[in-house]
Amino acid sequence: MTQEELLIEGGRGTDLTGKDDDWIGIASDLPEDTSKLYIEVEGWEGPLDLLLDLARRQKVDLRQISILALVDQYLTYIDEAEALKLELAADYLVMAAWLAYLKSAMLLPKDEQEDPSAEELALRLQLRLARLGALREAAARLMGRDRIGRDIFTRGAPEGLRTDRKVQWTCDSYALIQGYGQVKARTAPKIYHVSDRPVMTLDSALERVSAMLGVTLEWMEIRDFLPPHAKPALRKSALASSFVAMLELAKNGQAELAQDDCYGDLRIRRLRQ
Amino acid sequence: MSGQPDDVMRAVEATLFASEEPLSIDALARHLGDMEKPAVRDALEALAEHYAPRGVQLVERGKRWHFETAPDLAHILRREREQVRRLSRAATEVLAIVAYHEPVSRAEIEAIRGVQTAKGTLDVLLEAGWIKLAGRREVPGRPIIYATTPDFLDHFGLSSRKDLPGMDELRAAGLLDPVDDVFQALMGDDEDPDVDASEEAEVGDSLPNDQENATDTNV
Amino acid sequence: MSGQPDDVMRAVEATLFASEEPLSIDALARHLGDMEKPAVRDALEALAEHYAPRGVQLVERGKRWHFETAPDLAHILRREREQVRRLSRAATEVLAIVAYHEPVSRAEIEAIRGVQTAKGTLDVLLEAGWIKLAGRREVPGRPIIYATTPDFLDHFGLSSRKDLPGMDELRAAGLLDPVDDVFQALMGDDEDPDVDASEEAEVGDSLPNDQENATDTNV
Repeated sequence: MTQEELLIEGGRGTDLTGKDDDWIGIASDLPEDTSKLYIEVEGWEGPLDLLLDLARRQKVDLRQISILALVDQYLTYIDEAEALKLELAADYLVMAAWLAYLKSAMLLPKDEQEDPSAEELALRLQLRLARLGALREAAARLMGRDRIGRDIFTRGAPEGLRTDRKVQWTCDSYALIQGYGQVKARTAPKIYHVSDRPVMTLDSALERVSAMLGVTLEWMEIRDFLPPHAKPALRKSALASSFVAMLELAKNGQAELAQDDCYGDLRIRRLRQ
Repeated sequence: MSGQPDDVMRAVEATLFASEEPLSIDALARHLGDMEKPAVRDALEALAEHYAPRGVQLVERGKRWHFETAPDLAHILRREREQVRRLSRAATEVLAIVAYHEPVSRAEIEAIRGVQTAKGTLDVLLEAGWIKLAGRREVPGRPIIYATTPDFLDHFGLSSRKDLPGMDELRAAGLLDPVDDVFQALMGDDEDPDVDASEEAEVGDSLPNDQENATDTNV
Repeated sequence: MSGQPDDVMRAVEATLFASEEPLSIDALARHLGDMEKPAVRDALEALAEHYAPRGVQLVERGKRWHFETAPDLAHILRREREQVRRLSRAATEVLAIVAYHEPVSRAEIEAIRGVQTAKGTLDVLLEAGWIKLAGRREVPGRPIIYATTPDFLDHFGLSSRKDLPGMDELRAAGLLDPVDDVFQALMGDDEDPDVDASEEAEVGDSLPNDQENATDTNV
């Protein structure tokens, strides 16, 4: 398509009535009482829709339309809307600005045009309109098909199908008896035994450590105080009690403690009084 | 009559098919644009004959006509699917309690189980046909009491409830061993002094089946 | 096929007559007690043939079968109070775009229409059961994509999307090029100052075809 072709047709009158003529689907309801132009604006499904409708008014194949005429029609339309101080949605104005740019580009000599060329932009617009137009036709044909509930009917009073799920429960006697056993076992009174564990009390540890410290002025290691043949449980208890006893003696000023490093040997020595 | 249907037959057929209720000849004639009634009647009879051997039939009931599924195929409309399901553990316990203690009320079942019993659990047992309502206990509140059914004995192969093993036999079988012992034995832990008894019972409660079965083979 | 119906045919016929919704071969086979699917298919085909000249017909819509009144009887049956959902013009267009281009994202729908789509428009179509969410497109932003449902095909009497009016012509004219191209174009195309760049680039993509088949688009 050449630029000359784009320019063939002059602007036709902008007919703003009967915009829904081509629409054979189900049209949206329009308010009737406001100004006519306003109704028109409300009725469009966006600027592309308006452009498509304007293009259709040229009564030629969408491929043959004059883009320049179309641009003029659109801009005239927007001007009129503005003259009536109607608020136009921003996207209509964006489209107007873009079309104005397109128009000025188209009027430039070809070699002064930027890339992409006006011709290319116009062609794209045309294709875009063709695409929307074709889809709209298809939509109308779709809506015009024989539709269930309007032209075609399914059975008015179907009996309906039902699948009743019947559960067949099963359980074996072992599970039954075991279940009972578990209930009984779970709820049977329980008897708790508290076992008497060997411990070294703090008092006896204090006594023991004091007594053993009394015989020497040398450093002694904590383990020296533990009963030599004790079982592990008693040994643990003795270690804890002896440690507390040592702290007690140190606090009372009867002994001093030393530990060279962390977790190192813990030593104790009687203080001379 | 197996030839091609004529226009009236097709119209009557479609109208009756789409109608939400049976239609009289009058109503059909009116609906079809004041058609002659005899023509409608003829069409109905031809259609009824045509449908006679089919899965759907055209029938007249109280002077009104409609399509319905052939009587011999009525079972198709409502199909039963059997589904075998194992009784849940809770339901098994409740069933066992009813069997050993019947008749019992729900409150008594809960007291024996030591846990609340969902309404659905008893429903399942009622649905299975293993327990039944056995009247009310004449105490304040008159609670419903439950007992087992002959189907219960049947399903479990018992000739009477006396066949259920007694407490001594349960004990001998190790089925009365406290669950916490079982648990400890399972865990190989006989030393831990700190675990609180109630916790152990709970843990025992939620033991998966395979572990329980494992202990059973030990006894 | 005008002979007597066999048992499978009768059962399939009765089941479909009684069903409140279209049934797939799978569902039919299952309902009829796990019947062999080829047997069900054979029965369906024989029934469809039998019913073809009648006032009621057996049709397949999106792999589901149901009986419906013959289209040529619409003038007799058409009901005064319209039972068909009225769609706004916007909803009609969006439905058509989803049907012809599926799956599509909302942005793609908007690119074709050149206008934003009100939230309620898609909701109406979703609620009607004619479109459904069909996952997300694996591109940045992971937009939700929409597709039509079997109910859509059913309502508009389409066996499959291939039956959409003008589908072949639109495709031949390059007017249904994959919308994925839009995205690639969108990523690469930053030249356009005003109008949605993706849209133009996409239209540009379909240039050669369009011109060859220019007349086809004006169906």
